[in-house]
Order: sequence, then C-alpha cells, then structure tokens
Amino acid sequence: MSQAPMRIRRFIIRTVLILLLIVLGMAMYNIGREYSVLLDNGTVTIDGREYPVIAYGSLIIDGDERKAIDIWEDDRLLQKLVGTSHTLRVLVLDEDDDSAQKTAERKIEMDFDTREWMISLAAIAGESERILIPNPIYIGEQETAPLDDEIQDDADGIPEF
Amino acid sequence: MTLENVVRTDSPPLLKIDGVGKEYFGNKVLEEVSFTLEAGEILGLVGENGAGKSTLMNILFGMPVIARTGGYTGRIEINGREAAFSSPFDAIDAGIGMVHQEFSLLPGFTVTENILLNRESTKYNPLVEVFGERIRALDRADMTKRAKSAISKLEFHIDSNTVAAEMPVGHKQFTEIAREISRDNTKLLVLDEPTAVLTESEAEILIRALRNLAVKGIAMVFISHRLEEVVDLCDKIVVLRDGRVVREAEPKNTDVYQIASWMVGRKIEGDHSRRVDREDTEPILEVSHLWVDMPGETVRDVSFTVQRGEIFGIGGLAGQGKLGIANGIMGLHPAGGKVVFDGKSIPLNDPAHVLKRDMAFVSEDRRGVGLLLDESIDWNIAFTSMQVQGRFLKSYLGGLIQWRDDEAMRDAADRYIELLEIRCTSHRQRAVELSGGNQQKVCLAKAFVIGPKLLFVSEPTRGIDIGAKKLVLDTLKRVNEEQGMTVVVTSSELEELRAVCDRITIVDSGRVSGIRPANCPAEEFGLLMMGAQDIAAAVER
Amino acid sequence: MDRLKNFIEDFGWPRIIIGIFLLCLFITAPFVGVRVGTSISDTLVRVGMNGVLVLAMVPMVQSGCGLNFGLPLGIIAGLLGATTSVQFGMKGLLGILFAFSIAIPLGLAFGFLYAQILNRVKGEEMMIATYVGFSSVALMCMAWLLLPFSSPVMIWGYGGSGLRTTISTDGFWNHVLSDFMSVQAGSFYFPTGMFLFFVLMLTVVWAFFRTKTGTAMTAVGSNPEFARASGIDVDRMRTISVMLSTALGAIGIIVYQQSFGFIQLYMGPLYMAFPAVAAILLGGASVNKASITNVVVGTFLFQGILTMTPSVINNLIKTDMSEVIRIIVSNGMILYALTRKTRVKR
Amino acid sequence: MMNRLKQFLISNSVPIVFVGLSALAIPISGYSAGYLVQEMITRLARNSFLVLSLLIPIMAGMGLNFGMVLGAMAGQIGLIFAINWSVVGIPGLVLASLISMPIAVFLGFVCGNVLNRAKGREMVTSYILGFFTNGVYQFVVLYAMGNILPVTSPQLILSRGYGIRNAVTLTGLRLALDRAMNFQFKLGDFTVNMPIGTFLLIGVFCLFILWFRGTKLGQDMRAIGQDMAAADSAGIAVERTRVIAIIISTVLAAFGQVIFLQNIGTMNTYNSHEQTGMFSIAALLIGGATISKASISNVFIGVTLFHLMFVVSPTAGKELIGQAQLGEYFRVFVSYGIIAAALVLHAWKRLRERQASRRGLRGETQG
Repeated sequence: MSQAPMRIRRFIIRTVLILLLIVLGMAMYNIGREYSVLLDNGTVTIDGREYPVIAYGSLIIDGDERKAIDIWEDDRLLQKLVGTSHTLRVLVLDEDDDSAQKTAERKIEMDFDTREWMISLAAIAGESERILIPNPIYIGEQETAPLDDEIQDDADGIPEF
Repeated sequence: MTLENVVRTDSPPLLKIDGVGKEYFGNKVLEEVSFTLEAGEILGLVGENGAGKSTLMNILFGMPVIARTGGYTGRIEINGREAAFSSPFDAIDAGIGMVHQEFSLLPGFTVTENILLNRESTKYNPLVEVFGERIRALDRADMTKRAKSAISKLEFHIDSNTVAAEMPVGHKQFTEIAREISRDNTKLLVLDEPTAVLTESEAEILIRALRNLAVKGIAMVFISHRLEEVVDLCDKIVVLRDGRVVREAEPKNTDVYQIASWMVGRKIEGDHSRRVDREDTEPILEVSHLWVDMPGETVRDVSFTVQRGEIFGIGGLAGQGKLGIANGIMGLHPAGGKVVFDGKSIPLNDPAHVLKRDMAFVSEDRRGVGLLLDESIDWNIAFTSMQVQGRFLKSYLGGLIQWRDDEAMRDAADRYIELLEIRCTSHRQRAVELSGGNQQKVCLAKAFVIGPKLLFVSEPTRGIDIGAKKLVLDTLKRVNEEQGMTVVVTSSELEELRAVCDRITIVDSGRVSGIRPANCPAEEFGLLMMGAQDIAAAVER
Repeated sequence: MDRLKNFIEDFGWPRIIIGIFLLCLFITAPFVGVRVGTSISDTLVRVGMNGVLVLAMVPMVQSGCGLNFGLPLGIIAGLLGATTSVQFGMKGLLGILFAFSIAIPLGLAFGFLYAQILNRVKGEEMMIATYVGFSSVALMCMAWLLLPFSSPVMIWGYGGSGLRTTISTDGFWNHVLSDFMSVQAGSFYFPTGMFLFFVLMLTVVWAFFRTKTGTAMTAVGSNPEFARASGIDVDRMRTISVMLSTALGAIGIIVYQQSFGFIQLYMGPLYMAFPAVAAILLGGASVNKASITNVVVGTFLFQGILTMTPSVINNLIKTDMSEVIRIIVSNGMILYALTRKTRVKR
Repeated sequence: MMNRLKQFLISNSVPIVFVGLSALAIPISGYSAGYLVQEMITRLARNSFLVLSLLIPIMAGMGLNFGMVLGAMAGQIGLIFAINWSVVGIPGLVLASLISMPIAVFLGFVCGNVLNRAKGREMVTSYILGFFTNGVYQFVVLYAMGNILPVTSPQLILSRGYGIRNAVTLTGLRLALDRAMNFQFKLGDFTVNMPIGTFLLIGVFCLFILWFRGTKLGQDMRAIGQDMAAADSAGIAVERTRVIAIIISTVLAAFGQVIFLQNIGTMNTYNSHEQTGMFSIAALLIGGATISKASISNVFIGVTLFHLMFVVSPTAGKELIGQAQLGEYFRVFVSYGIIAAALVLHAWKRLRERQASRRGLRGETQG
C-alpha cells in the first residue's frame, strides 16, 4: 500500500501551498495598501488641552528629508501613504532663520478609517497622547468626480490596442 | 524451418484457446475454436474473409466491441490462468502486443518517441509533489537506450531519431513492432497482415526479424493471405473457415495448395449449374488497363470484358482492389485507363456521364454512399433518376422551373416497396430507421428505377439477414433473366458469386489473377485469391 | 407521458425553455405597466425586419456549408445597393427596387467569390466564414472613404469625401414596405407590407427547395458522397447555395434599413451574423439541416425576447439587463448547437 | 540548397510580406527611429506574455485558443479587486494575479470541457464561448459588483451605486512592473525606456514553455496534437490533458492581461479583453505560426511586425491619401485579413495533404 502515504503527503503539500498563496495575498494586501490621509494644522483641543497651530514648520514622513513638506497656518494636507506603519516627524521652525525650535516624532499605525479620522499636526507638535481628530469631510467622494460614461458599444468603436 | 520443439509437458502452454465461440445478432461467427501456443512458437492463422480471424483477435485483445455485443463463450488461458480482458490495456499488461495493418504511428514523433509512447522514462523533480506524476521531465538519454535495445531485438537498423513521417513503409512497420516488443513483459505478439503493404524485399527482412524474435522466446500469431510466407515462417498453421477450425497442421507436411483447398473447399449449396454459355453474344463492356486510386482498395492494372446479358462476378480478398473497379468506372474515385461501354468509350472521373449512359451502381458502403439517411424512402429511391433522367419532375414555364412531383415519387416508392417486400411503415419513413436488409433493397430500387442497361452491385449481401440475402440474389437473377440487364456483382463471398454469376474474375493486389466459369472447382478460385497465378495459369483452358 | 417526452425530444429543450421564458414575459408585461399592444407590435416589426436575414441562413446550412457567419458579405452588397440608390436620390418604392436591383447582382457576385474559398476548406467553414466576413467589413470601411459618393445627405460635412457612419433613409425609401397597407389600431401597429415581403421571400426559398436543384442541394447537405454518386456536382451546388445566402443577406439588410430608418456603414455590420445564426438555431435548425419553419419560429422567439426583456425586466428589477440577456441567450444558443453530437461527415 | 530556400520562403511567406509592407510604410510615415524603437519595446513588453499563452493549446492540437478572452476577463476581475482595496505597486499586481488565478482555472476548466464536446470545431466554439462568457462577465461586473459583491471604491462604482465603470484608471498600478527595473538609453535624440522587469518575466515564461515541452505532460500534449486516436489507444488521458492545456493557457492569459493593462494604464472593463484575443492571435500568425505549429520565435517576430504595422499604417494612410482614418481601418483589415488567410491556408494545406498522401498509392500504370 505504498500509494496511500504518498497520496496523503502530496495532499498535505498541496494544501500547504494553497495556504501559502493565500498568506502571500494577504501580505501583498498589507504591504501594498495605500491610504489617503488628511493631515490638519489648526489649533485643536483634545481631552481638554489645547494645542496651538504651528505658524510655520516642516513635516518629514518616514525620515525622507528630501521630501519634507512645509506647514503653514491652517493647512490641511492630503498625503497618500503606502503600507500600514509610518513615522511622522513635525518640526516647528522659526519664521526668520528656519531654525528648528521644536521637533516631535510619532509612529502611527493605519488602523483607523481615514475617512472618519484625520491626524492633527498641532497635537503631534504638542506631544499629545491622542492625535486623531474627526474628519469633517469624506475624502473619497470628492477626490475624483464620478464620471458616468455608459458602456461604449464595441461595434462602432475602432478597436484601440 | 526446423525449431526443435522443446515440448515442456509439465508447464502449461503460453496461450490456450479452448472452445471459444462468438455470435453477432444471431449469426454464428466463431464456433468451438481451440488451439495452443508455446513460448517462442509462431502460429500461422489463415482463412477467407469473414472466416472469423479478426473477431478471434478482438476477443484475445479484449476489444470493447466484443463486450458490447454480448461477450464470448469458451476460455482463454495465459500460462494456465484464465484471462478475461475487459480492455486492450489489460491485454497489454498480460504481455500481449498487437500490430495492425494500418499504422498508428505519430507522424511528427521520432522513432524513439513512437516506440515509448506513453511509457517514456522520466526523471523526478520537486514539482511532482505539487502537480502530480506527469510533470516529471523526460529522460531522453534513457529513452534512446530503451528504443535502441527494442530495435536491436529485431536485428534491423533504424536510426532512432528520424521522424516517423519521413520513413519508408517498411521502417514504419518495424517501428510499430519495436513499440510492441519494447514492453518488457511482452510474451505474445499478434501480427495482422503485417506484409500486406510491404514490397517483397521488405517482407523478407520482416520475416527474418520475426524469426529472430521467436528464437528470443516471444510467441507470435501471424495472420496473412500470403500463404508462402505463412508456410515459410510458422511452426504450425491453423485454418479457419466459417468460424470453425477446419485443420491444424505442421508446415513440414503440407503445402500452399492443400492449405488453399482447406480454406475454401466446401460443398456449394443451391443450383450451381448456370445454364446457357454466353460466348455468342457481343461484349457490352470492355475495360483495359484500368487503375483506380481508392483508399484501401487500390486497382493497379485490370482488364476484362463483360458480355451483354451476363451476370459477371468479381471476387478476391479484402483490400486487394476488387471494390475499386466498380467505384472507378462509376467515377467515384480518381481512375485512369480505357473503358468502352456499348461500343462507345466512357470518360472516367465523371459520375454524371456514366449515369446518363444508363449504368447504375449499388455501392458497398450503404450508409456512407448509398443512402440519404435522414431523408424518406421515396426521396432515396427517386433521387438519382430525378437528377440524371429528369423524371419525377413537373416542369413549368417551358422547363424554366422543374418542380418536384411528390405523387410520382410516392407511386414509384410504393411499387418497389411491394415488389422488393421492403418492410417499412410508409414511403415517408426515414432510411435511417430501416433494417440493414431493407436499406439494401432501397438501394437496389434506386438503381432499378433508372432502368439501367448495366448494373454494378458491390457486396449486395454484406451485413443483412439470411432472408433478405436470398431475396436480393433472386431479384438480381430475375432482373437479369426477364429484362436481360447485364449485372456485375462484386463480392468477397465466393459462395454467393458461384451461385449467381456466369463467369467470375478474381482480383489479387490490384490485378486480375484469373477469370473462370462459375462451375469451376472452389479450390481453383482459392488459389487465384492467394495470388498463386502461375499454377492456376497452367491449368487454364 | 411518453407522447410528451417525444414532443420535447423533437422540439428540443432550448426552444421550450426560451418559449416558456417568453410566455412569462408576455404574462408579466401588463402587471409591470408595459402596454402589451405596443410590445407585440414591436416584436412583429422586429420579426419583419430581421426575418429575411435569418432566412439567408437556410440555403448554406441545407447544402452543408454550415452556419453562415460570413453574412456581413451579403450585408455589404445590400449597403452598396442602398447607398447607390440614395446617391441617385431615388424615392419611395422605386428607390427600394433600385436598391434591390443593385444589391442582388452584387450579392450573387460576392457569393460566388466567397464560395470559391469555402469549397477549398470543407470541414472548417464556420471559422473561416467569420473572419472572411470581418475582413470584408474592414475592407469596405476603407472603400466607404474612397468611393466617389457625392450626395450631400451622405458625405461628411467638412471632409467632402467619404461617407458618414449612419445615413438616414428618411425622405428616400424609409418605411416604404412597412407602411404599405399597414394597420394602425390604437397602440397596435402592424407593418403589413414588410410582412407580405417576408412571406414572399419565405415562399420563394420554400419553392426553390422543391425544385430539382433545391432537392439536389438538400442531398449535398445531407450526404455529399451520395450526391456525388448520383452525378451531382457538389461544389456547384455549394456555390449556388452560398450565392443564394449572400443575395438573401443583401435583400435582408435593405428590408432591415427601410424599417430601422438608418443605413449603418463602416463597422456597423461586423456582428450582424450572430443574431441571425442564433435565431435560426433557436428555431430548431441544426448545423446541417434548416427548414422554413425553423426560420419563422426562431425569429419570433428571438426577437420576442429582444423586445420584451428591456421593457418587462427593466420595470421589474429597475435595471437595464437586456443587453446582457441578449448576449447570453444568443451565444448560448449557438454554443448549444455547436456542442451537439452531429455526424462529422468530412 | 534551392529547394531548402524555397521551403524557407514558403513557410515564412507571411512575415516576409509584412517586413516588406513595413519597410514601405516606415519612410512614408516619417517616424524617427528612436520613437519606433521605443514603441516596439513598449508593445513587446505589453503583448508578448499574452501571445505566448497561445502556444500550449496549439501544441495540444486545439488550434488558436479564441477562448483566451476568458483568461483576460479573469485578469480584469483580479485588477478590479486590487483597485477596490487600493493596493498599489508590485504588491497590487501580484494580488490581482493571485485573485485572477482561481477564476481563470475555473473558466479554463469550463472552456476545456466545452471544447471536448465540440471536437473538430474547437476554434469557432471557443470563439462563441468567448462571447457567451462575456455576457456572464458583464452580468457579474455590471450588476453584481457593488450590491452583491463587496466592491465599494468610488473610483470604480458607477454613480447609480453598483456596476463597474467602463474606463478605469489604474492609479498606483500603472507601469508598476515596467518602472520596477527600468533601463534608459539614448538613441539619437530620443531616450528609450526598457522595462527590464517585464522582459525578465517574459523570459521566465519562455523558459517555462521550453521546460514544459520536455515534461511527460508536454509530450502527451504533443502526442494528442499529432493524432488523437493513436494517443488514446496508447492509454493517454486525451480529454483530461486537453482540459489541462486550456486551463494553463487561460491562467497565463489572465497574467498576461494584468501585465498588458498595467502597461496601458487604463482598463476598458467591457472592451479591452475582447480585442486582446483577436490582436494576440493576429500577431502570432503574422509571426509565421500556423494553426498546428507555433514556436516562441513566431511570437516575438509576430508582435514586432504586427505592431510596427499598427503604429505606422495610420500616418502612412494620412500621407498617402490624406485620411488618417484610412490607415486605422487598414490595420483592422490587416488583422482580420491575416487570421482569415491563415485559417484558409491551413485548411487548404490539410485538404491537399490528405489527397497527396493517397496519391502515393496510385496504380503504377498511368493507363
């Protein structure tokens, strides 16, 4: 009965492989997922404490100095972040000589619904424990106006390839 | 050909056929067939067409057609154990190889690939665990080695990586045999007319190779019409006639003529003596140097003349070209040569012209050529004469529109249904629903409707019941006597020809091997069939 | 019970399923606020429009050339006839007769050339017919640009040469057949003229198949070897059948346009063969046998579905599923026919 | 030597005609060498995978697999889900391919079994099956997605709340594979981008085909392609092997479609899969392949020549007759025409082969 063990062995190998594929799929999902996050710079009060707006500063995402973003008063930046964990470093700069008066860094996990919450830069600068504040507008809808083109009848269109 | 027969009485014979019988729809095809075969022994199996040779081999090889038509009686033993194969693969596993007449080689594959088809040697690779056995890589080196060893068994050199399509016919035959014996457990090889398509020299080489195989212990059943080869090669010969073993003999104490007589010699029933001699009437059909390219029935060089009002028979074994003659003259297959009918010569390859000259043809391939299976009986009967002679049509506007006259077609159909006793529900019944015998009667009616001066009839009684056979033959005789219609009957049933015809010509390998009056002894016809022209010629008047 | 079984057997499952489906549509129509009167007359109009195109399938199927996926070739002949008649500004009945008089000879000529190809490729006609049809449509697209048409109605405004994609037959021979003796009763409109023409064409084809050549052609389709043995020139019969099919296609498209109101050029006819093939198969035809009743039954069933599904289903589930249903039903039918076990004669 | 040359000319007559055609059209069209090279490289990267997926069914004797459209649909469904979850870059492509795999296997299984029921008419049946499945695909994508199937991304869904839009921009996925390993070189004043990543993948696929031909399964397929009856009598599981051939081809067509769409950047949900089938087959035939024999070189030659003609003919048409539209119709005509011609030549050659093989048995005396 040499057949049985070989068939069982092969069955196990196949199920393991299929599971591997599923895991790979989930991994791809996590690594490749892109979030559109709103970053707000305005005076905000969280848990009773008020955090002043950053008059002038700079935001570095995931330590990439070259792509630092300037922050002005009452800015609201829309950033596309790929992957689940990121580090945001906020620098409050002196308007005249660009020297960094204050720097604050915060590791964030994209485990919140980016359409309900947005990140407050002021809170990060003020080392607040919670940095998420309710997102007044739903980002998704406005981003691209839905264009309603009906199905193009393939008979008369010149096939483009 | 002396092989000292080491008769090992103690161990059971390699193959033992014991009382095997087979029935197809009521008529007995095999009855009480028994013989034994030792390892390394070659058995020659001979017999006329329809004697049951191929049915016996189908039984041995476990072909599904046997089980489908009710199985077989009797026992077959391999090395003493009963062997009932439900499929060819069981037979192959039991060590039986089969080489057919038409090759089943893959044209684009090399000799090695053909020999080891579906038994290629392969190497393991990890993907096998995932995708199963067939993902194993081919081990070309080992395959070539195995193929070479199989070919060497035949002691015949074939380059093992030439592509099958580019090989001469002889080499193809060898490749097929090599494929069968390359299975290491092959003990018994069945060869069905292996030399039929080979030239003399190729046949010689093949026989020498087969003899080598026998010496190496492989038993063989050698089926052939070429009696000299059978006598030359085989250790013992079994003669089959009408499904029964009539004689089993050693080649040492017999000869070609004796075998021929055993194959053919039996009493002829029915009024054998055809009366008046036709010499005085003038010829109606003269055929000279006719060749016809019909697959499986090639006619190479045939000449004969048919007298007016005669029933002229054409006999011969299957595949020797007798059926090609009628098909060639009627223009159904590419043909060449001179054919003169009623004094005027006929262009070949032009069916319409031949039909217009009042020649009709009842084809041997009833379902393929003879009938419109999905149309009704009246259509089938009236169609040819409508198209050729314009009958059964009402023409309007001075012939511009020719309208099908259904009433006339119905009357003609009813007349022949009654005349030929065609059993059917009505003239509207579709031909496919009729029995074999009734279908043949419809084909005859189709020909008679034309009112031909000369009627070709091929295999009139093949696959029809006894009652219909008698009626068909009697009709042919009656039509010949009453209307003086000349009939040319082509048939592989020698008995039937001798009962119906005045003269019979025998065709062997595409040529006429002799013309004899019907009342000539059967053995002589047997000889002509076997291609032993020289002796028969000497006897000719 | 077995009487029912063999009724189903010979009528065939697909026709019964689709027949019941159509019946349900007609029954649910009033409940969903669809006026039955208009939908029936819609169906009838469409049957009249497409009938001749479906009839064009019969000769080639009967002669064993298989389903005529090369129908666009006939349609092109029809388009040429239509555009020339509009070019010469022929009006009314004279206009459509003029269109026929050009379309039919062209159809026969195209059919003859098309047959030479088909006779050389016995056994694989259908795929080759499809692509011969497609390439001839594409070739015509180039011709529409280059042919010297000058009537203002047809050419592009600015370019001056090359035809518009769709040309209106309004003012020329629009509805000339349909309105002939047409009956208008409230919401019910019956295009008697078009139906008379359709019945006329049906009788012509029916009569042809009762003549000597017609009988020979049926025999060629049923068993070419038998036909050859009876002295019939198989290739000549196939050629006649292809010419007849192509000519019928030419006539059919003109009938279609006079009711539709527009002549569709360029890529218009590309996929026009498939609905006709699906309709005749729906009517019970097989790949090598088709009768006049198959044409009538098939066209009614097929066009019935096409007209009923948009109105009834859309109101029922508020979505326009008709396009999807059309694709699934018509191609499902062809697939069903292709996978039947027919005797492969060649 | 002469007849070997004649043999070479006959068997490659089609590519030679197209080389001549393009040689004529290029000067007229006035495109710069750099531009043409860039176009050819992009289009080679875009189409080779798809055209390669046609090789295996040809090897198994099933002719041109017009049913590859099914694979293209599976690929598109995979992309829809990837876009819906806004997974971008290479991970997005891999996820799309993974999702499309089970769908393609199922569709390939269905297609294989349908083709087994229509032996001898495989091509027209797979063609019609492509249309039929397109109907089912439209039902799923236009009606089921959004309400039944969990697709919510506003970028995909029509304003009515369900059903996918026809034109979808593959933001985030566009050129993800091509730009992964991009090599730039200058040709004249034109910088040419060479997507190494894609060509590596195509190279792997070619190796797979060469390796697959050497496996037992590959040998079985070749045997079935030669003579189904002989293969069956040798004990090869004919029906099962043909289904496997179709499944492999459909899955690879799905991957091919993913590569194709990431290169183009936008997906016409309801059209691009139909054109893929037809243009890939036209390209393969232009490369000199026939319905019973096709090799990897046919693929690359075919894609290059086909697209050379595709790029050049509209402008050549405009120069010649002042009608760009003419050139566009010309290339559609050439695509359809080449398939029609190949089908006719194949059938005609087979008919003549059958007659020629019988002529060998002809009687000696030519009376």
